[in-house]
Amino acid sequence: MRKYSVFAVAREAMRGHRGWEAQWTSPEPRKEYDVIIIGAGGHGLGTAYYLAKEHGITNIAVLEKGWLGGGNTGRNTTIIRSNYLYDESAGIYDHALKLWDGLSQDLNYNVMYSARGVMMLSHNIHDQQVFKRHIHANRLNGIDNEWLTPEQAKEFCPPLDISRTARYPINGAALQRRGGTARHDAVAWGYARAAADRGVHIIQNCEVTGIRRNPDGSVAGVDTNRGQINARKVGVVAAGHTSVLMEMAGVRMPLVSYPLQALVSEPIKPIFPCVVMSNTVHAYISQSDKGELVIGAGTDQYSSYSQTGGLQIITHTLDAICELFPIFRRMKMMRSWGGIVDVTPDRSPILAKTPVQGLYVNCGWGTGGFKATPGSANVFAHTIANDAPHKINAPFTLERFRSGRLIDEAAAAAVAH
Amino acid sequence: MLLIYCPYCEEERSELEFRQAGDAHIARPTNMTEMTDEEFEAFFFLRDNVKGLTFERWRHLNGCGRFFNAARDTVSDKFLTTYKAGLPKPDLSTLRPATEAIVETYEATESDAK
Amino acid sequence: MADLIEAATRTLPLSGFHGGSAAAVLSVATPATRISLRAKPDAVSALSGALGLSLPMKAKTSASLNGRHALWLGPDEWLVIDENEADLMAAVAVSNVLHSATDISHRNTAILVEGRGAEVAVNGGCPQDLSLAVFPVGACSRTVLAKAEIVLLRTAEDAFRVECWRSFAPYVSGLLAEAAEDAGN
Amino acid sequence: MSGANRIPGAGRLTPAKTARFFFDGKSYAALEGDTVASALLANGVHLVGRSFKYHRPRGIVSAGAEEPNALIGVERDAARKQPNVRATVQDVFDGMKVISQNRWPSLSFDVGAVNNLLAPFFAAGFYYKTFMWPKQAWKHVYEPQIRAAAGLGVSPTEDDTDHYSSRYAHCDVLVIGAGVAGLSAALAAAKTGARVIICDEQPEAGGALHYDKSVTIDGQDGFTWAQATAANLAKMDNVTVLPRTTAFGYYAQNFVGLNERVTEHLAKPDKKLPRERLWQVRAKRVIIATGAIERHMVFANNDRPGIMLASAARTFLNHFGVAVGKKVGVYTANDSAYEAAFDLKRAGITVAAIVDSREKPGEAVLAEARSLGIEVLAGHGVVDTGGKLRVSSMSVARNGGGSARKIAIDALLVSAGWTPSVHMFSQSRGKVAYDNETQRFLPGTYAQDCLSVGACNGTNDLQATIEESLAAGELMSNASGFTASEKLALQGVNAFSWTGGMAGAAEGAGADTTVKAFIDFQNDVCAKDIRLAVREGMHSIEHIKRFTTNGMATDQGKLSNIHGLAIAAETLGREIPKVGLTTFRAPYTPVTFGTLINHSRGELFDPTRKTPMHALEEAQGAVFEDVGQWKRAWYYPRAGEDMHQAVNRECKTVRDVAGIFDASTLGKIEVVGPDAAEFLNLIYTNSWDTLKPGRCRYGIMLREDGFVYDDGVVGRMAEDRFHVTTTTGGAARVMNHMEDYLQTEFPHLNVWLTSATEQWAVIAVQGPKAREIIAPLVEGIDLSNEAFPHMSVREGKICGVPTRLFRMSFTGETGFEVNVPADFGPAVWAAIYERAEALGACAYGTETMHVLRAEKGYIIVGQDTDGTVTPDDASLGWAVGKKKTDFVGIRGLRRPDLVADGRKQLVGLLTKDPNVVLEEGAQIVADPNQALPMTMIGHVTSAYWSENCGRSIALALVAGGKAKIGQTLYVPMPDKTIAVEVSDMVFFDKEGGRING
Repeated sequence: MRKYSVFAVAREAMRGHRGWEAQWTSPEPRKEYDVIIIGAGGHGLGTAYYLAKEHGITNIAVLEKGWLGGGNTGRNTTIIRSNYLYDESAGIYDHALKLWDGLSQDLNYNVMYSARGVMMLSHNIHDQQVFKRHIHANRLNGIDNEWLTPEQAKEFCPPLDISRTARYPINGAALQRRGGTARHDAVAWGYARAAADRGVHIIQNCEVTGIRRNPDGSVAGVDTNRGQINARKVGVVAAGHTSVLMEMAGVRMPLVSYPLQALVSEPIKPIFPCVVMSNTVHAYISQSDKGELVIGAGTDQYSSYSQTGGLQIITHTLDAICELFPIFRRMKMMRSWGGIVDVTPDRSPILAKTPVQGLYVNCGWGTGGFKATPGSANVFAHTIANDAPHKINAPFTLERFRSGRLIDEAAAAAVAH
Repeated sequence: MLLIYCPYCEEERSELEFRQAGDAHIARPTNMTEMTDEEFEAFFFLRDNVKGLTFERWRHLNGCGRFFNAARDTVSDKFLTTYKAGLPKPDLSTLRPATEAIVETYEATESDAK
Repeated sequence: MADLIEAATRTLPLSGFHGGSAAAVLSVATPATRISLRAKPDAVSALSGALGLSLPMKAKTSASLNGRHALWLGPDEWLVIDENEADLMAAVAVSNVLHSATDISHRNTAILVEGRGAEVAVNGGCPQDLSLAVFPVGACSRTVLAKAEIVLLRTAEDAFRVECWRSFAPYVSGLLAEAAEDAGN
Repeated sequence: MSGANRIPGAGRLTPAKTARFFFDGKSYAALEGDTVASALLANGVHLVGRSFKYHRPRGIVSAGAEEPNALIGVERDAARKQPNVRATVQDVFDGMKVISQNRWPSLSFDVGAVNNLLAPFFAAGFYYKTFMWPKQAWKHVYEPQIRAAAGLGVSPTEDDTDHYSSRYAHCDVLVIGAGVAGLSAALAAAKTGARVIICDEQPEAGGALHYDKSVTIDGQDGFTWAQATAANLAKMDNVTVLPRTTAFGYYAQNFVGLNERVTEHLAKPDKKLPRERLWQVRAKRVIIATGAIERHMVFANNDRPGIMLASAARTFLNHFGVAVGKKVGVYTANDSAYEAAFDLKRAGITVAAIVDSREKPGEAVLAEARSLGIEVLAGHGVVDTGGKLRVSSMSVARNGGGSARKIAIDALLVSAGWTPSVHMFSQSRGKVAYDNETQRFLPGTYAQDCLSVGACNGTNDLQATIEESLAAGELMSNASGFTASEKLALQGVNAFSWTGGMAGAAEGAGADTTVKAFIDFQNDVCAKDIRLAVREGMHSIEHIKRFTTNGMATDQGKLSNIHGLAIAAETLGREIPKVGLTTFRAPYTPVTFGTLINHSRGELFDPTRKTPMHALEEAQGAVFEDVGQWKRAWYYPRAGEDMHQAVNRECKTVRDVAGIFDASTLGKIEVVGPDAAEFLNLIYTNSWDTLKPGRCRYGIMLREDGFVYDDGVVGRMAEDRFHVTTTTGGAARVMNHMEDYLQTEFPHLNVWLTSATEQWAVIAVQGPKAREIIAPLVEGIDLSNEAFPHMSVREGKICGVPTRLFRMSFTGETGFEVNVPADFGPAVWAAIYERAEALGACAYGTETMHVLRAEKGYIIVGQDTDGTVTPDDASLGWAVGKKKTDFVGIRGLRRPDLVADGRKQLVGLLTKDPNVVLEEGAQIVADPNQALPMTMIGHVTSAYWSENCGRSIALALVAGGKAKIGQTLYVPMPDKTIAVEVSDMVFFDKEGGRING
């Protein structure tokens, strides 16, 4: 495949851009592959890419029910950070962060990873205790995360209201400077192009309807709306729909799928230089390169596969945004949308082998999967190639719910006392 | 914002008055201490997470305060029925009117975008 | 020592509060005694006798007599209010039937919303259908007013009593004040 | 004169009512009722903005909400600057300041326009292919430049001083749109007696009647009929008519969000009026009557100022009395544009030619054109246009090639046909179906209780629309039990029925990949970009949209989506329905954040909960902290004291004398019934059967998974009555947790729960002189140690009012917690405070409370535990009833990892240097000299300077902590490593004698 570069762009500009090749093709599925990945989002396409690049496995099909990158990859608010508390979480998210830095060059596709900094606001003593715990743990894990005073927070993000008269005044913030955003579609497309270039088949509009098993119980392949496709290894990477697919193999999952909404404002000239999150008032916000304020809302309270949610979720999010950034009250919501997130009891993902030989699962990222994309894909590829987890994802088993060895990032944030 | 029929208030009310409370018909075993780790895992952590008809609990928190059960389609988010806590699962055949088309979702629409 | 004791005075939440607009006048209700009464159906008649008021058995209904109100809140739950500050705990104690009564006189406070815009004002934060056909005089319900829980009682076609927990009173009255202002528009 | 292009006698505005406004600093005249667009056009101003990417000069394309180009800034004052306003929907008011956007230094000379020359480089998605080298340059060079170039208007920089409001409303029938269809439907519904709400985004009802002057209804001029009908509806008690109100979102179960713009059109609005109002409507039935939107033609350089939709030109003429040019051309594929030419011609404007891409235009319009002497070039296309800041010519050629003829014009009216507005239908999750014959998407399968009528339903004919709408109005009312007493009938007549229409690239768009034939004006997406996307493998319409950004601008593709789809389909060689349609999402048009949040700002953002004694504490100098929604007194600094000094004094005073503390925020639940003790046995790890009335016990509550959920002291008031306390933050969720188990798992128990948190004001009096302080105030309770030992509760009176008096302590001192009915709290506090002060005691806040309890090793759930801690981990194993066969969490506690060795356990830490206070959250290691990443074995949960111990103290969760007591561990900080010794958790009064004093 021809390399992308400024010279290639210039050359094509001279001839009306007639020379660009398809970034990926749409092949007919073969009868059999070495590995089938179900789900062509960033994690699934990335898994195929790393299987091909690092493990020499290229006879791979990535099956996608709709269009590639159309799930949560293309619906999220693109926040990237790695300042998680537990060693296990920090391990996988920082693995991802290191891969983000250099991903454009690796894929020869500008994914626009922008380390503009992610700032998490502290509103009370309890927040401060929790953030300090994160900062100290991160530091000893070699992960950047620093405490800012309210004044420093305002300097980093000028639209922020730090007045003491706010309903929930800010008493500081935790800043990860390496955190930031990336262009979500480009991540899916970049992985798709790079994987296709290495021979991976990306088969869109191909819905898996069953998982086939050998008499010994091991995986034999899948049934799809485009026929039976065989493979001895199948990886399920279908955020939101994991339970449905795993049920086809008789595996019941510790997951619940919730609607998650997000919205963008009309585009404006640059005013918001970083990413800001607040758990206390429930809001996160950044500004896209196109100028829109990108705002993430919370999940609805009920399980759903509808990819829509209630207006009250949006209004509560905007309450919080406007409380933190009163200057945005006259801004306008231009578009809102929804995705489906699958959530585990401890809010940490599952990247693991399953009780079914040859069946692997990567799920449970909740609202935060995008940031992990390269790291998750990289270690999941390792897990599939070696039929054994990488040491980074070894703790993220299915069995931890039985034993009680949870990785409870949510509990660690605890509750106000 | 859903509209939910409370079987105790005998009226449809805004979702704002309710809190969802997870899956219905998962009885807490009376012999808790005799359960195996696998059984406890299945009881407390594993969920069907149905795409389609699901049975779930709601509490009319800012209303009559009662927990009750609902049968809802997780694809359309439509309620098929709600019923008081303690009642058995209603008969499915009476719940889904044969004439009612399965609702097309955005997702279906988007998946059609080939 | 008792003679040394100066009896403590009451400090009411929202003391002296008045507000709203010409369309929806807001005021704070006078102090009242209140109990949260819980009982199963078989105890209702004895409790009704003890209170001198038929506890309503139908959702969203209330009974009122001489300043005493019994509001259906749930199938085994009533909010009983006595505007004459009678001792309601003592009243139900003599019923001799299985029940639970808890004094919540000081937990709740009430804001009165009155005027042609009363309905619109309450609908500024309450998602229920408050039209007279659906929420007639005497109707009552626990519900929400934006981010606070309230108990709503329609006392007249153009009047509501809004009960809330005392610490929510500034929020509830503040929201009603803005909504009452808008109700006049 | 309100503009040189205003035609005397034309339009519906009143010439005498004038207003002046400023556009980029220059003053212009307008009429009341003008939009900014009509007023600018009246003054001959076509150039109003610059495009997003190429900074091309742009004018006004439409006369409505679909406007992609004419975005302006409106400034009322420094705090009320509004970016990205569509000039076509913003009314002019006197003194208004309008500024153009996305240009520098000026609209007519914009440096950014150099992008237009570099356009060959800026093909769709070019940025994915470059800006990657060197790596750091993306962040520091490329991205900042891209960001600076992007965006349109400028964000406000001050806090909005306007206010907004909210209303929930219910109705039997909600009608969206007040054109012919919506008014007819509302009329029919209203006559049945049903509750009706009808809304329309425009200031006046009428919809298409704004421009279509040929319509009569029941013999009355159409627009006049619309105003009369709307006025009649407004008079009916069962009808609410909402002008200037956009239905922006259609949610589950007929929940529709409406955005009413109340004051945006007024020069000096009454300050009491909200700027906008959010309506959240729950409708039993919804009638969607949203009409259709005209599409532009896609051809080379179709974006010059002066090129606009034919229906827009009609609106400007027939409603606003404004001629959009003196010599206009028309380029169409559809009959409707002819009527624009007819109207303009009759108004005395020269129509240079009608260029019709069809070989056979509709016969009726063709005949009328001939009779008016308008040249019609059928089977022709406009292949290019000329002009810099306004169109000056069109080049016309025969379809299929041949030489082009250049015709001088100063405006070009275009129409490719009409797109039914299925936005609301689609948002309701109805599925659209493609109608091959008319090449449009129409409502197909319904998902909710709604009905589409009129143009949005594909109904073209006027009379058919009326009849369909009347029938719908009646039908939808029937659903709520209302019936019509008489059948309504209306007779509508219009001039022409229309045929034709096309989607996609017209003749003149060029088949190649260099011609700029715009589809999405605002985002500068051309036909060639769609083709490029397809060539690059983007075969899904969603990929094409995202790759080209077609339809992603503020107009969300109202003009462009169908064109983009058709071009994609053509390029792919597929039929349009096979390519699919992107999803319609809320909002229909952008909605102000302020409207969506309405009252929820400042004090009303979230309830601020204050205890009954708050005002007194404030007067006593308290500084408050936020704990959930509560404000709690944090410390009480005296003159000259900082927090540290105040807390040290308070700590010392409590242990030396006594202190009083406001504990009102603790959750309280009254548990009443004969089975109350049995219920608590199931909810708590402890056993409650043995607790005698009048005694108290500290209880631990777990989640089913075995981790500590909450804790608190429970007093038994009577055999069948318990006074349960919870943590402040836990009050609501503990209540819910208990109700859940009671109603769902243990419904056989005769017990009821009532939240009593706010019934009681709670005043803790702690310290050696606690008894002495309260004794004179208490009646009917023997306070002696023997009669009233630690962990007891009595009922009696204090200060003459009823009290539940607890003998308990969270300080390790002799202590009482005085519960009085909340209204008495301030007076009782004042009385106790007076006694306390006289004896040398003081008020203390939460910070001192934290220090004192830490000195005693008492934990705070949520600070010293974090949801992964078992009772054993917290040294609370003693509170777990060993003989119990069931309680919530009993099984979870026994899981392998919860009983494994090496769990993190709560212990004390003593810094080797007693003057060093650890930082809460600091991590603990065994070997401080290891390389990163270090192996961390725990963290500091609580750390304070203890004035009473004369040194720092800390609590920490440490792996295998209890076995490490006496060992030295390390806390590595950025600047130093702190050595600590692991200790037990009690730092003060280890024997515990003081509590029984």
